[in-house]
Amino acid sequence: MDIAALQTFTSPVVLFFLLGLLAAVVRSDLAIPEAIAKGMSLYLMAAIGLKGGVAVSKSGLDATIITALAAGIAASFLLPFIAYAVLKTFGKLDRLNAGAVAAHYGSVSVVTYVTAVEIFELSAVPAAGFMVAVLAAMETPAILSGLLLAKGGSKNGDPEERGEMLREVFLNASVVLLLGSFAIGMVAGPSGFAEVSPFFEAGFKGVLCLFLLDMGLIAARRMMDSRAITWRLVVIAIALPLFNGALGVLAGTAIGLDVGSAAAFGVLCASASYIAVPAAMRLALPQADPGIYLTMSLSITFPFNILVNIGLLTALAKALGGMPL
Amino acid sequence: MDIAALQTFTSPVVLFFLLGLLAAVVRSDLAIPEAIAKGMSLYLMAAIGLKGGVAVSKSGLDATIITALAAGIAASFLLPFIAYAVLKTFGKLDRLNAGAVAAHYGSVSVVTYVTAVEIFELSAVPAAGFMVAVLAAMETPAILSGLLLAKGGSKNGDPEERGEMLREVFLNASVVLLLGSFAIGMVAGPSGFAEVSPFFEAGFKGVLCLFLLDMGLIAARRMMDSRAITWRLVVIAIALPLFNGALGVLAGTAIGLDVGSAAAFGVLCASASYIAVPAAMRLALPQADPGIYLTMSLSITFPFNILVNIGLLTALAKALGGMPL
Amino acid sequence: MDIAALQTFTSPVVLFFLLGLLAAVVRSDLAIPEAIAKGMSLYLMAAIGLKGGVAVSKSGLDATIITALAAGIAASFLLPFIAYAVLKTFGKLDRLNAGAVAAHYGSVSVVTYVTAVEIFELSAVPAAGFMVAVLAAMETPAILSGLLLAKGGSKNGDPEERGEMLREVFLNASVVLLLGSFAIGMVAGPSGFAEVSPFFEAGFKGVLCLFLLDMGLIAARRMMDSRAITWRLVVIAIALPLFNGALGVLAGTAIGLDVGSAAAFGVLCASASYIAVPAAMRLALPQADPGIYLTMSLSITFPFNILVNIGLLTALAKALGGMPL
Amino acid sequence: MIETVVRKRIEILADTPLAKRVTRAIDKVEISGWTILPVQSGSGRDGPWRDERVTGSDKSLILTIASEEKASLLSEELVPILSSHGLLLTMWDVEVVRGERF
Amino acid sequence: MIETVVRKRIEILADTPLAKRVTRAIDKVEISGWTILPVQSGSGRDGPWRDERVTGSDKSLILTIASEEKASLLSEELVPILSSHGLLLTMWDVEVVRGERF
Amino acid sequence: MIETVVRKRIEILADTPLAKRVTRAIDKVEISGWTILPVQSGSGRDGPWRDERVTGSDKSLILTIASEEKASLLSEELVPILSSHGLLLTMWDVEVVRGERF
Ligand SMILES: Nc1ncnc2c1ncn2[C@@H]1O[C@H](COP(=O)(O)O)[C@@H](O)[C@H]1O
Ligand SMILES: Nc1ncnc2c1ncn2[C@@H]1O[C@H](COP(=O)(O)O)[C@@H](O)[C@H]1O
Ligand SMILES: Nc1ncnc2c1ncn2[C@@H]1O[C@H](COP(=O)(O)O)[C@@H](O)[C@H]1O
Ligand code: NA
Ligand code: NA
Ligand code: NA
Repeated sequence: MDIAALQTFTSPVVLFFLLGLLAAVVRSDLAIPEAIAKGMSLYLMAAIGLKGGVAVSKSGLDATIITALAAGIAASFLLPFIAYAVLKTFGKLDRLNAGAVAAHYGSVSVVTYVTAVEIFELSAVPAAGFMVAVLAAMETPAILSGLLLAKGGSKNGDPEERGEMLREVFLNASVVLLLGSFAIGMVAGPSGFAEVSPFFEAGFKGVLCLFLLDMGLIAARRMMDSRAITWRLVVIAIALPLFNGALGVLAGTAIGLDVGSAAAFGVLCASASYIAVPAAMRLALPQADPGIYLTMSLSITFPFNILVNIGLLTALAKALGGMPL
Repeated sequence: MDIAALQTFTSPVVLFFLLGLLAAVVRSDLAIPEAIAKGMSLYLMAAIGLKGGVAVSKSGLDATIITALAAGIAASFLLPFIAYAVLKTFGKLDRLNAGAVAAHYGSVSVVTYVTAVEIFELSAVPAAGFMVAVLAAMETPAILSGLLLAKGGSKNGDPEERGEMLREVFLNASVVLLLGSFAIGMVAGPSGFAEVSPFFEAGFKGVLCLFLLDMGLIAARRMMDSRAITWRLVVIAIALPLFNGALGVLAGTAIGLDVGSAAAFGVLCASASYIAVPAAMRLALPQADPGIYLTMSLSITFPFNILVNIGLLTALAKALGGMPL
Repeated sequence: MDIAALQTFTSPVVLFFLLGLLAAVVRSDLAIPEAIAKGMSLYLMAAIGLKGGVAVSKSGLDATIITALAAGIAASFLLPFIAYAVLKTFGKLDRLNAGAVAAHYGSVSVVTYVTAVEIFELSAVPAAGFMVAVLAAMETPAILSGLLLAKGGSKNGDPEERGEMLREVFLNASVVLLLGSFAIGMVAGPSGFAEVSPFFEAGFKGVLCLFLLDMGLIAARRMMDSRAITWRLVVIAIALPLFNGALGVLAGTAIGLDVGSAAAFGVLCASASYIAVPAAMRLALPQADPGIYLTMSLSITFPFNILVNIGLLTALAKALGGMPL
Repeated sequence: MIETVVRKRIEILADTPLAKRVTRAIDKVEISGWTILPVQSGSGRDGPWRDERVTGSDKSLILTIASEEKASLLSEELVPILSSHGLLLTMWDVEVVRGERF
Repeated sequence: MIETVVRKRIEILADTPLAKRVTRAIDKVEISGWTILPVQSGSGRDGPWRDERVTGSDKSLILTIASEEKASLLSEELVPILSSHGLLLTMWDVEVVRGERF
Repeated sequence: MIETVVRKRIEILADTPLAKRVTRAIDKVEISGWTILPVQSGSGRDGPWRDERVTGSDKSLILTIASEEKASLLSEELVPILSSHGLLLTMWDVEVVRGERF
């Protein structure tokens, strides 16, 4: 791994995540109030939305963004099918749980993306501003594929409730906040953003530190409480982000994204949702076991992406882009 | 409307408020934890108190501030009588509800004031620092008028409880925090403030963005849940801030305030309380319907002031002050 | 007292603490949500940990830090014995309560330390970065002495629970967060810290203001609710920080600490825990009365240290160090 | 002695995303109201949970006071989701002051 | 088998600004204590409410354990504000361990 | 009419640092689960408390549903800490839907 990847492990952002993992493992009672954690996650989403929007207001919109959005939506729809196949065969899950887990791997993790963006900047390959819109676009299509896979053709449940569930999924908090603040960034532009940049820009990395501290605590505690995880599922929770991530970097490079954005697209494909999708699964597939899908996405894939995979995908994107590692 | 007023709609502060309204209207589940919202409102009050106090420590106290305070207290006492008359006749409310609503319109909304101050600065007509003290002074007198109007001469309720209620009203959290941090700002002065300005000054607009996002969500949700609002009440909730606001700008100009301060005085008269007064009404007039007074002040008058009326009152103050619009 | 000590009372940090005390005394309903207060205390610990670690990464480790750590651990172990003797004789407490209170005075208060550090900087005698590690090291040994004193030789309670209690005490949230972020600061160094300094450094004093506002409210409210406090206990709660603090400054100077660090060591000895120790006492000495130990440490010693004793100890350290006051 | 009436108190523990479905059922059988309390953590067949607000899936306790008759209407209304969605419903008799509203 | 005594458990839902008035009544009739739980949202005759902490008017649930006798003293003490201030009071018998204190 | 079974509902008010000891006892007597609710403030023999989360010593309400038999096992399991640690335990009969699990 290159210098930049090594730098990862001296970045306070990643170190606080490790501190969280460690504190949970030694069973310290360190905990961040949930209201604070929720507040930080809203702040992070508003901030990256704004910054993405401001970047696009500077660079303007072009065909690439349309291609990237289409690629993102397609990936979110299709990746669950790969995941489902692996989960049913090698993972030995039943249809219900395989479908629920698959939905998580098609969707994305906002904090993984945010952390990756910080690391890309250390590596001097920043991602394009519009990738925030791609992030928002990839959150929900996977939920539909997952439900399709889990329920097969069966159409039980009354249509009114299904309609409402879909509305809730598509207007869930993070999609609305990401797209909303992206739009605000575009309208406000650099001059409007200047007023609020001490809050949304200067404070960003510090908040990310404390948020990742909390995520480390939660991820490790859930892992230690978990009862339903087999070694097969652990393997899948590491193999999927490697495979999906590489696929994403390849696709991103193929559709003409710059190195940073291709790496970002890889990270989006590699990451697994642990907010929007679990909440949707509670409603739509209540018999699926959160002990499986949350533990895989939150306690295995998330740390693996933060600590290892972001670095690998950056290197791959650089290699494909003909940059020195 | 002038350029500055147009700029309003490209300011992230106002755009986040619109996002909140919109998210609630499409029934997204976006929500800011209450502890965070409460924390942000305390922060905003401490910050404007401090800044006002520092400004006064620089400019010194003179007769104007006494006049302004007296005018503010008088306005807070008297405006409910106008409101009451309109609410009982045109609004068709009974005495109890008319009195409760009237109290809200005599008192003030801190966030409306804060937002106005930001917009005044965009328009290059900053308000004087001592207006924060006027804001604090206007919070509570209206509660007394409202109770007087609602209860007529009747003196039911034991005196001990009445005494306690008055103490609670006059020492309510926002009055204490505003005046307290105003005093701290005066004692600490510019040099003391310098230590804390990265927190209280640089972060201010960003926090205001997130707070207005929340207010937008709450205002629109309450409107959609509301059952007790008639078109007559909607008309009043828009006409009162227009009328009171214009009266305030005139009075402010008449007593010799500068353009920004006269506009600020207009905004204070125009704004309606949705924190201190509702809490007092729960205690003192429990039979009055929060579905009426909160919906009018929070869901109609508040957005109207933020989106339209602040701009109008700025323009009026400029015209009266002989400034180009 | 010197200019710097006077400056204390024009510092917003101290003024907000006074505002909190005052607001509680006049029975205002001002209150900061607990989640926010908890979040701020985590922020303050992470920030001082980081800053201490960065300072050490610059200055390097030497023998002084080992001496200081050893002195801190010894002080935390031994100070409860002095306190216990006074509490049992002059204070007329029974063994159980005397032991519980004694533990508090051996341990430390993070916020007292943080406030002292701000005041030292105003007085141009900054404390060394490694004092944060001393702070963390002093938190828990006193708990063991306190239990020993309270329970005498008796070994009731099953060993499994005792073991677990000890683990909880030694891995309590503040120790883990202080040492963890200290280590992160050492690893990240000045360049890593630069990324997050707008959040952890620029915002620090402002957060401390709001946190001390809350502490003022809590300290005064607890005092007013208190039923179990005698004048003898009030005297002890003021005499102990004076005596322990002076002892600490002397010891610090004797072991070769610079003026600021010796003053800081004095403050650590003078301060009394009101977070880690009370929580441990609830588990280990549930029959001891929180109305005694919390009121003494939080409502008397804490304000006395903030408002008076930090200034005195700074002056003492300067005098011993041959500096002009 | 103040007069009281006997009513059923029903408490339902549900995943927060499901709370809306429960309160809609309460409104549908025309019970006069409901109140939601926050829940911090818990443990059941799937092991312990906590801090779930961050993953959007914590639990809430929905409490409602109703006449015996409406209480059974409500439990019947909830039958389809009671076991599929892991709701925990308990119910007992309480005396209510000002009970004429319920 | 551990010994228990039977006491009344009383739960009162009130606007938070009113909670102090309720606990003062509890103290006045010399019940040994009380405990307040936070409440998140609800719905009654005036329609749904939530997020009311921002407008200073959320609700709290005050719970107290008392002997039958003190329980009726308390409800009588609360009569003047029960309907005027929209309090919801429910009460039922519970077994209490260490009940001699109540 | 939907079928219900009668179970004990047990609620224990304890200092939050003690909650783990209580839930361990619940697990030990093999009750199927428990749920913890936050508590805001209170008052007892030691006077009022509030805002105690900052001093790491607030209280929690632990609620568990169990058969009569397991309920008495639990209270016996808790005897050693009930009075020493000031736990408040109340218990009453409730009807539970889907009660076969408890
Ligand atoms: N039947 C009920 N069950 C539970 N809570 C209720 C019920 N009716 C009213 N409430 C609660 O009491 C509050 C006031 O009700 P109301 O007096 O009908 O406006 C509501 O907002 C609910 O939180
Ligand atoms: N009679 C009661 N009803 C409800 N809660 C109580 C009662 N007595 C005590 N408590 C609660 O139990 C805690 C400890 O009480 P005590 O053991 O009397 O200090 C108090 O702070 C209250 O929160
Ligand atoms: N016996 C019980 N008593 C109280 N709460 C329970 C009990 N069993 C389960 N729960 C709660 O219900 C949730 C779901 O339980 P389960 O359906 O068994 O996974 C748990 O996480 C607990 O919060
Ligand atoms: Na993905
Ligand atoms: Na007004
Ligand atoms: Na000490």
